[in-house]
Amino acid sequence: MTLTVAATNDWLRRFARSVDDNEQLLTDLDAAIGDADHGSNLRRGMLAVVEQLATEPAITIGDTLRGAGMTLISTVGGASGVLFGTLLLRMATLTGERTTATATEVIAALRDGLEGVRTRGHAELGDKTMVDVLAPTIDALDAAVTSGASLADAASTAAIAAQAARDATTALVARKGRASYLGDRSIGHVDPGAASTALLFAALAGALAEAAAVDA
Amino acid sequence: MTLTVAATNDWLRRFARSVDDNEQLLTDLDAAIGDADHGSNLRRGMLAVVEQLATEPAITIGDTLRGAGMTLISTVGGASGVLFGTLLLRMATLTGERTTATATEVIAALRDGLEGVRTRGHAELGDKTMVDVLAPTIDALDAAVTSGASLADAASTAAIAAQAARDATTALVARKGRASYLGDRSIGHVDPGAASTALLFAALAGALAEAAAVDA
Amino acid sequence: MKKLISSPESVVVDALRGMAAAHPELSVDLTRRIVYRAQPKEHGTVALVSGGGSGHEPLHAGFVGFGMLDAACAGAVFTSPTPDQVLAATRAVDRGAGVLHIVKNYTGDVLSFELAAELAAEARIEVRTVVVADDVAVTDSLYTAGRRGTGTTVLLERIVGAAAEQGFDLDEVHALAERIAAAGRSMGIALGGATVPAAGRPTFTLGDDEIEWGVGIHGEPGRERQPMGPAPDLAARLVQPLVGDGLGTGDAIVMLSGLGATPLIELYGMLAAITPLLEQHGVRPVRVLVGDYVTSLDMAGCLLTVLPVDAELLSYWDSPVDTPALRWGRS
Amino acid sequence: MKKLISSPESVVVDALRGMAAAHPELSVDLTRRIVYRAQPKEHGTVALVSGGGSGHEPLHAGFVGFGMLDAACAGAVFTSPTPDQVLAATRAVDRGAGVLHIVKNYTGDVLSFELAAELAAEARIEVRTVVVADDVAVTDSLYTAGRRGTGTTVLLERIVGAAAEQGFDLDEVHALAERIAAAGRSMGIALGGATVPAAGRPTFTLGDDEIEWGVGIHGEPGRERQPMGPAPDLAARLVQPLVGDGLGTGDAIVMLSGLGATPLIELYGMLAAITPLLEQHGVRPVRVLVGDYVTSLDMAGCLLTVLPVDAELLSYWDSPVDTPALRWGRS
Ligand SMILES: Nc1ncnc2c1ncn2[C@@H]1O[C@H](COP(=O)(O)OP(=O)(O)O)[C@@H](O)[C@H]1O
Ligand SMILES: Nc1ncnc2c1ncn2[C@@H]1O[C@H](COP(=O)(O)OP(=O)(O)O)[C@@H](O)[C@H]1O
Ligand SMILES: [Mg+2]
Ligand SMILES: [Mg+2]
Ligand SMILES: [Mg+2]
Ligand SMILES: [Mg+2]
Repeated sequence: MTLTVAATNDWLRRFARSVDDNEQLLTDLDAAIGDADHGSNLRRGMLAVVEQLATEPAITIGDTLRGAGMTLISTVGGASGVLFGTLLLRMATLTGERTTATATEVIAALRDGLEGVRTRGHAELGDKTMVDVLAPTIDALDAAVTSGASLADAASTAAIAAQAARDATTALVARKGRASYLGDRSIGHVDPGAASTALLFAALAGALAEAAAVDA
Repeated sequence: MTLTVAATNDWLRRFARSVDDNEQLLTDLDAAIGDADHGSNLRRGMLAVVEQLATEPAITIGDTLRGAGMTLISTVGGASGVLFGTLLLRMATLTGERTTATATEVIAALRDGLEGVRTRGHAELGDKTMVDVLAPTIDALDAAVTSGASLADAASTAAIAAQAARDATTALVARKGRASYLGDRSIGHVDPGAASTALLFAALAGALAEAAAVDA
Repeated sequence: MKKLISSPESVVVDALRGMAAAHPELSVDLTRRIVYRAQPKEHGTVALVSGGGSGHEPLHAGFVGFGMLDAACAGAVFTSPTPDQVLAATRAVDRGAGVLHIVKNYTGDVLSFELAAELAAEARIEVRTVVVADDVAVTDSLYTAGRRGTGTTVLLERIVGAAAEQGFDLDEVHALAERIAAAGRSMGIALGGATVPAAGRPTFTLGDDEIEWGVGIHGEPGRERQPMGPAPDLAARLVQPLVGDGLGTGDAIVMLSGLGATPLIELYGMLAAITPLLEQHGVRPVRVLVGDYVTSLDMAGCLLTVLPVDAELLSYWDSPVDTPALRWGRS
Repeated sequence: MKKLISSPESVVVDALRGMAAAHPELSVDLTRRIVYRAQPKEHGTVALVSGGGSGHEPLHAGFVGFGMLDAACAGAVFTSPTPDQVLAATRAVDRGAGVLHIVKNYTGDVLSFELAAELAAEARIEVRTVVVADDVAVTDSLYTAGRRGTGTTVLLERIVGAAAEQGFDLDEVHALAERIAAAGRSMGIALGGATVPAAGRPTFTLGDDEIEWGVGIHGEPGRERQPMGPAPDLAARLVQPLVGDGLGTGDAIVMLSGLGATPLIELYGMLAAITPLLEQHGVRPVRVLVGDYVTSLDMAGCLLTVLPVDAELLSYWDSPVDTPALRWGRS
């Protein structure tokens, strides 16, 4: 199976809904080690994305992701706005004019997105940021696809890996973003961007599972 | 028996001690219907009076009371500073060059002091101010002396009357001073200036009882 | 109680020491707790003295300087200054043309300034007094100590200060002051009580859904406990009593002061809700002050003051002023 | 949560509407949330753009005006503005001589201004950026996002704003800005957390005997929870880290800012405790600002900023400035 434009739309909509449902949780995580705005930041951005998907539907995966990325950058503010935006913009470049993308293409796009996030934010693995979910989750997706799973199944494996990776940020000392100011006091808390990134992969798994069910 | 310079000193010292002991109470009363400063106001003033009694002892009752009145006016601030000061200044004028004052002279001096408080503050009986303790207490002192009690005994009767008068302010609506801004909400609280005035008469009773005991 | 202080006893003098450190253009008498201009005004001009309890900063010492006050007497927290202080300030600033006492209408303040004025008269200093009583929350003036003096004091000090600087004589200065005192109106709300350092506890506590409506600036409870509401609703509860109290129309100076613990972002948001309501009632805010001008220690809440003005008053308002808390137009 | 607001969503725009109502000398773009001078500066002079999360008022919009900023971009509460906003502001204020971006060192702000600068370069607008990172509470710069930008921002905007007004070119303006950013130091303490409207709860809560030492301005906990103490003790805990961080000696501009819920009387008292300590270390406060300049919503506490200056910097500082929150010397 492949990622279609419809599934891409569904992915973003599901992510938006899940951010909306988890706004308070994300904000509470950010209150503990940041500035208590991650939930409202991302909610604002994803509401704008959903609005845009409805009013300016795109016909390629690239344009869909580019529109979403630009909207995040121009509506979220905060570190996460530019970084999530960069992730999607870089994915858009790689998926380009396609209306469907194979598992390999999706993985390559995600890797390139991750590279963009790293270049902008200078975060290393272990710095307690969204990178700590992005990197292992993409690896898990890749591994599952390599070992023969369908894209939908691989995405659901990846979503579980994302949750584990999110939880694993609890033990880390933050070295980037606002939480880094806390030093050792950042230990014991989940990174808010890690939590929202886990939601992003759960939404992807959900969208692909639904697409697979419709296909079958 | 008469009021001596020593007893006048003792009266003021006892009042100071009792204000010090009751500072929090007076401030709490003022917090309820005023601005939470009556205890600290009066304490500041009476500490200065005690200091002055020690460093600049006067040889007449008039000078003792005048010194205390001036000190209250110049150190207390607030409505009570000028009013208690006026009470003592007017008493000083009437006791003048005397070194002892008879019961009748003390009563006349107190009445003149009350008159001074009324002229400055324009408070009527029932306005829920120190006047509501001053007036009935002086009447009680006068009645006791008229019916033959010694000054010391009359003062202790008056001190009890003062407590009753203080408590009776609870039911009144304030019409002067800060508490008046509360209108009906001032009902149910003792007037702070009424409470400190009751302490003033308790101190007088104490000083005169001690003087009588020493005399006997 | 949690405050950035050394001790409840030293809080006023400590703050005055801080003022002296921050403002070399002021001269601070720490013993008498009086703040003067370091550069006294010219001989033959009327001087302005105000003062009151501490805890209302920047009122009054923050308004000492060119175009406003000549001296401010600081009382203990929420306690009027003593007559001695007022007399000393009056003597010091008199430049032979008399002194205007600007008094907020509280029994203690009125008594202190009254006594000081009597003593000044004996020393042959001409004193006139204006009593500001602008707080419309107090309605039964007959059955109270009268209205409280709040925000109009600042606007009066500024406008009358300008006139004094321009050489008005004492009668003229006094007449102008009375005119402003009569025209200004204020109304305040609190989201919480104030904690007097010596008392150590808030003067009152409110539930999360309650406000005190019609508070003064001494931590006392207001006219009524009311439910909390959104800004436009609170704005209406501030504006309505002013309008219902014969507030003039036309051009006006508007001051929205925080009471000490209210962030500027909230004050600006409130102002946005207030101005259209004023305009509906024919009041056009032509000059606006937003920030902490008259405070009540750490009280959360705000105080709205409106003063209708004509071109003349506005020209005094706009003339140069140079004080720690109000400054413009002077190079 | 009890705040004078309409709704958590509208709080920033409401405040901007209030600014527009209060300050006709500003021009407020409510859609993009950018505050400009109503009267743009002359062609051929360098323009200054800053911005950041809201909740720090008067920073930044309160410092737009003659002698300081040309535009300020308001983000959501505690959230950096978006690159679009910064780009729009940059385009609007460029007078052909380039634009200086003044950025507080927070990841989101740095990223937004960086992106905006890249886009501005494509539009052939010369942009230089200065990042303020003056908060000495952050020590392990290597293991963090670097020091946070706080109070030095205000002093920098003022001094560099003066130089821009006097016709410095972009390189000179930028060099001056870097010099100030390198010299300024800040340290803050909090007596309580800040309540972000959308979150509805304080970011942290403290016991009556606790403070957060080394807080930033976003409601985040500080470097360490410490016992509360009297003012002179707290003053030492503010001054010591500055001195221990290579703070220069000699003449200095000192700013003691309240964090939003701290009354002026406490700030002045703290200043009285701070100045002798600075003097002991050879720092002479020649200009002092006391009040709310950089805030953190309704946080109780204060932020101390010290910037050593020479005669040249001082002359820029003293030159005319005319903004809502800082004003002097202009008639
Ligand atoms: N340099 C960085 N690289 C990658 N991710 C980062 C970086 N800085 C912050 N983040 C992510 O952004 C999240 C915070 O986002 P958000 O709260 O919306 O923005 P802000 O920190 O500006 O308030 C963090 O939890 C972290 O996952
Ligand atoms: N006009 C008045 N006449 C008589 N007593 C008054 C008057 N106004 C106030 N008082 C007394 O003063 C007391 C308050 O004193 P205090 O708290 O020290 O001064 P302030 O009210 O200025 O804070 C009141 O409780 C009342 O008894
Ligand atoms: Mg955040
Ligand atoms: Mg009182
Ligand atoms: Mg008082
Ligand atoms: Mg943020």
